[in-house]
Amino acid sequence: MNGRLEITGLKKRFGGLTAVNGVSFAVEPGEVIGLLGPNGSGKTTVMNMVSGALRADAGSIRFDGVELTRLKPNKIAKHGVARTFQLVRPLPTLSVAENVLLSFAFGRKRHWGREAQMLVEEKLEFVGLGGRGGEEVGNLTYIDQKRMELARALASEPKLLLLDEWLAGLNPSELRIGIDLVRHLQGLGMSVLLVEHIMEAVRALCSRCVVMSAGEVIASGESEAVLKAPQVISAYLGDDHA
Amino acid sequence: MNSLGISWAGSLTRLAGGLAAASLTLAAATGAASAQETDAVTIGYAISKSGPNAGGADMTVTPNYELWVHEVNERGGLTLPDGSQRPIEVIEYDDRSSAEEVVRAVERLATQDKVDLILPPWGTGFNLAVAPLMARHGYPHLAGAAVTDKADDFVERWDTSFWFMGGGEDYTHALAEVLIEARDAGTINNSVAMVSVADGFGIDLVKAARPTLEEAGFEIAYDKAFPPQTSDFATIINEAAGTGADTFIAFSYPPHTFALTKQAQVASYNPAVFYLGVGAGFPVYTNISGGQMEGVMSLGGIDPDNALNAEYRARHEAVIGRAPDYWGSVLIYASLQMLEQAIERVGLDKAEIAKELSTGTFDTVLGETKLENNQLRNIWWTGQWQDGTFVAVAPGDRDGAGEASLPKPAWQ
Amino acid sequence: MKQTVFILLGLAVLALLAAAPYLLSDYGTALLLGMTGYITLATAWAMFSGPTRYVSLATVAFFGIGAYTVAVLSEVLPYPLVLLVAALIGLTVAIIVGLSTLRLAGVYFVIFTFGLAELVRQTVTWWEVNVTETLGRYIFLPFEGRHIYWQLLALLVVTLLISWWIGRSRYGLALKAIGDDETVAEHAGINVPGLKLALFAISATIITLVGAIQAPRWTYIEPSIVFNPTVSFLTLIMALLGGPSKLWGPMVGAIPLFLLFEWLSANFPDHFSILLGALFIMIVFFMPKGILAKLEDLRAGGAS
Amino acid sequence: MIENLVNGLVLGGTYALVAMGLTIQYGIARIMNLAFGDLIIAACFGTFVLYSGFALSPVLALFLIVPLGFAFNYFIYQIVMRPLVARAPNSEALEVDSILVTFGLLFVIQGILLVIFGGAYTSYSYLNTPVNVLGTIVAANRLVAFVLALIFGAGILFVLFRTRWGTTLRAVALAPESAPLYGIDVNASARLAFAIGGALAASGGVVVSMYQTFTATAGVVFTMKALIVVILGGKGSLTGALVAGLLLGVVETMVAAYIDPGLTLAATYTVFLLLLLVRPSGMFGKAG
Repeated sequence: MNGRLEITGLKKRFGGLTAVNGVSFAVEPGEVIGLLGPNGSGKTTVMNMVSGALRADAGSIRFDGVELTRLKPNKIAKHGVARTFQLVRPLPTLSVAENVLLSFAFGRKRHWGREAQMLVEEKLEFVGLGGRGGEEVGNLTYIDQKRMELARALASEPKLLLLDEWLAGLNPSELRIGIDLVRHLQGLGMSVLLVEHIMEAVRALCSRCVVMSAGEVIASGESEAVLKAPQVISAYLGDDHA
Repeated sequence: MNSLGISWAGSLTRLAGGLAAASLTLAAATGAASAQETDAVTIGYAISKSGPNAGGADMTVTPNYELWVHEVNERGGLTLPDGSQRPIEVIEYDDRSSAEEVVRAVERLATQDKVDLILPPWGTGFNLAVAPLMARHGYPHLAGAAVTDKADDFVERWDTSFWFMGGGEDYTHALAEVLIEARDAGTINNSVAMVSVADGFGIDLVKAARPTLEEAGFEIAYDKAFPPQTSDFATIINEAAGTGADTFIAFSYPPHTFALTKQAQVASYNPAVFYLGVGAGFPVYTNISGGQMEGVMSLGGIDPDNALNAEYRARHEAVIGRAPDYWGSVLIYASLQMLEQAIERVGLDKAEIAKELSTGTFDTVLGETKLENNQLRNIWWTGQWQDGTFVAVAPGDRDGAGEASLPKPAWQ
Repeated sequence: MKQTVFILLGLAVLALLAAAPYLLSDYGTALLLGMTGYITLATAWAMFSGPTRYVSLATVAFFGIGAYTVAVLSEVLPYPLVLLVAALIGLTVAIIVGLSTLRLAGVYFVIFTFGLAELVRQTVTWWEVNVTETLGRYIFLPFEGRHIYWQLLALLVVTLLISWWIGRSRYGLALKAIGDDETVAEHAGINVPGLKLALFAISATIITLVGAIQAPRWTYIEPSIVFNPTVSFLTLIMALLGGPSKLWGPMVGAIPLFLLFEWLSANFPDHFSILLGALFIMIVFFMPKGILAKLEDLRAGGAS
Repeated sequence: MIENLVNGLVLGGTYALVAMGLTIQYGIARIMNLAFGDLIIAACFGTFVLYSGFALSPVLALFLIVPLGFAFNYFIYQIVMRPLVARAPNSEALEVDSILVTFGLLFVIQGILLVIFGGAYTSYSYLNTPVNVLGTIVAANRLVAFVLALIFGAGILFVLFRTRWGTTLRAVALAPESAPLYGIDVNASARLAFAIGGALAASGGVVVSMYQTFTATAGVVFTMKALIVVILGGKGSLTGALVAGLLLGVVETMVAAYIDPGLTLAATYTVFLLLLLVRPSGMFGKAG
């Protein structure tokens, strides 16, 4: 039961559109799993439901033996699920360090004061922003903002991390750094659910993948096998290529 | 991590800077105020020049202050007991229709400007707000534009306060007198429709009117209050007309008084008695009613044969550029004349002035005037438009009273 | 060590301010009283509106509730109990209002709070006119200006302490985050609605108390006097002028504006409105982020 | 019942007329104009001067004062608002800035009126003649307001939805950020919209002065009523302002007739607050 995410029969409708239609899968403790699919297939909606930003119409999300389905995002964070956002969302009036400190202060274990400041520095160090806590977030480069956001997510000391296209928009050398960071997390025993378009990263990081199309899971299993499955290729490239 | 906590040093420096600037400003203000001529009598007042009270103050109070000061200074100033004359110098503040401002302005006049005399603000509430201060600093308080039934209590509490406009009961008793006479003459039926503005003035009057009318045997068929912001009276006039009452009473403020008149004309609502609140006695009412004010009744009124009053009205028009109203203006002006005469008799000692006002007899535009328990009782309570003049009709037994002419003629 | 010096300095300033009524004329005390009242209002307002950026015009609703409670109860209950009841009523109304409105944002919240103030005023008026039949109420409490000033000063100190404590606690950080991006704040583990509600309630309770404490000064209370919307507007302007996101910001805005108003209404009683308006436009043009931010900009500019 | 309905609609005509100007200024030009009511009052005084001083009928005064209102607002936008729009990083910042700066403008206009006209109640009588509408007697001057509201409402709706020019304005209202990509001069469009809104305020002032007593300080009452109608109708929705204005008139009349005239304003605010809670985007606003 330790840190297992289990999603069963998840559904979400927006008006007349069914965005997610009966999705089920699980993330085992310590596993990095990729959630793939073409644009509009419902990946981010699933992420939003797991993190509590959206409320599911039906189905259940259990994490660590706790039912998350009806909980608010702040409660979910306290149960050990943290996330980054598809487009970086730094808090502009807070310094880099304060952005990260926020999650320590309200995360799973609630750190504050001198101890928290040391933890913040540690996390900044970890993502490669050591010594830059006093800077304004607005002045950071894109990759550094992404790093900061990762540090902020990590600072709530999650057991499960949701990365929503965290690697998108990076150049090849930055991408390598990013992949190494995530791999490092896995080494620390953290589970990661990764929404990603960059196949290179998926192959490098994920042991298993879940592929969605039009709100439904069309394939799941070992990454290599899944990525070669005809229904996956057709979902990505259209039926002509199947 | 300095950005996290509040930087104490920086903040306190800034605070200290702010305080220093504040005290400098205070000092500057003090310096300016003390530089005044020594031979002038300083008279201060705070009045609503902006905000919702400005309309009332500008009609009834401020013009009379200006007129009186103008006249006194034209005569060479206030005459003192030794026959010497000293001009009046005015310090005026805008209270911005705020109770806190009016209180502070009066404190400023009393303790900072140290004026010789303070004239009161406009309105019942504001007069009560400044009453304790005026009393504490010993200034005679000639509450002009304040209608209250509790004047006796106030005089007991603040014995240097004087009340010039009577109370709700005075006005409603006088009105009931007129109504009873009309009913006995068979002019009106027993039914009354009554509306009032939901604010201190309206409530005071309507509260006094209910028992008075019931005692007089009238049945109140319609009795509603409306918010001061109301601008549309179509429904109210409809409902009142539907009751079949011959008497319509509105304890209203000028905007409502004007709108009620226009709506009654449009709806051809023409009750035998059409009694309105503040504003019906304003000179502008002639235009608003399209010249059809004949028979409309309201508070106040004048004796058209009183030469003193006619002369006052002419002077007001000459100096201020417009005529005074037919109710409060003359009372305010009379209170100032009393003040002037009291000074001529006892000098500028505030306690002496108060005593003189309380006990003396004065010649004013109202004729020979004497206060009863610090209150002016020599007031016309009810008036009616007759031939282009707002004639006083109650109390009917007083010299100069006109005869109420009922029923009111139809709107054309 | 440094902190002790500043605490001592702060206490000395406080002592001086407390002694001020003995050193100043009545008018000086009155100025301090009015100023302290507005500083407290602006600080309490900024406590909620500064970090969350919810522009509230409900200030006068709570201010009026406080004043009215005193008017109704001053002859019935002992004074400290009256204040307590006033605070409780303010708190209750704030919680009810907060629960229902804090999900509105931007201009909707602005208009809502203004509407709320008017609704409270209309309801009180209607109640007094039709149920109790006494619109004007008298308060004869034996307080002079200085007594009211001392109470306001004490309330101001408490307000500043609360504001300071929030600012350096984790909740201060959380509030800044909410002002930036509520979604991020929520995902960082912050109970956003709860925190906003708590803050709104604290701020409203303080505002209620300012109204309650100041009420005895006017002797006579009626809705048009205590629910005067100018109070809401002035509070907002003062806080914005100084800079609502800083502890001392509202104070730095309230003091000069208050003195300026006083100076204008005394020296230019006929042109007050024009000058006030013109000044206001200038402030928006030249100090959009408030005096404190302007000072900091200037200092930063000078240093570089 | 019909009588109250007619009275309510006629009363609501004024609200609608006044609110349409504000909703255009707010919806298209993005300026939350707190000085709106004071523009109305200025137009009231203008009409009063023309009528009592030059014996010019208020209906003719429309042809003088409405263009003046347009020109005045055109310049106000150019001088005061444009720099704010230019410097605002986002629409919220502009909202706050415009609230503050028009709050200042409110006092300037009010102060000028106070200096010229004093604080006294001003009123005159014009077209206060009964007209029979479906058996209900209403005042001709109020009927004029109602008819004008419908004419202006229909006219502007026609312009907005049937002309190229209107399409441009709507594009600016919907997406001020991307409108320039289509070659639209956002600044010119906003200035135009602001001026049209001001012209509507002026027309409202002319009409209102025919039957309502006004003082130099009464502007805020109009601003608040207009704001409520605008929010009720949905930000920037002209149809919304029209319908909400009429509806508000009917609600007030019904409450006055069947419940208590003392509760008309409380009822207004209750309806307003409830709608805000249930549907914050207003009756005709886009959700979200």
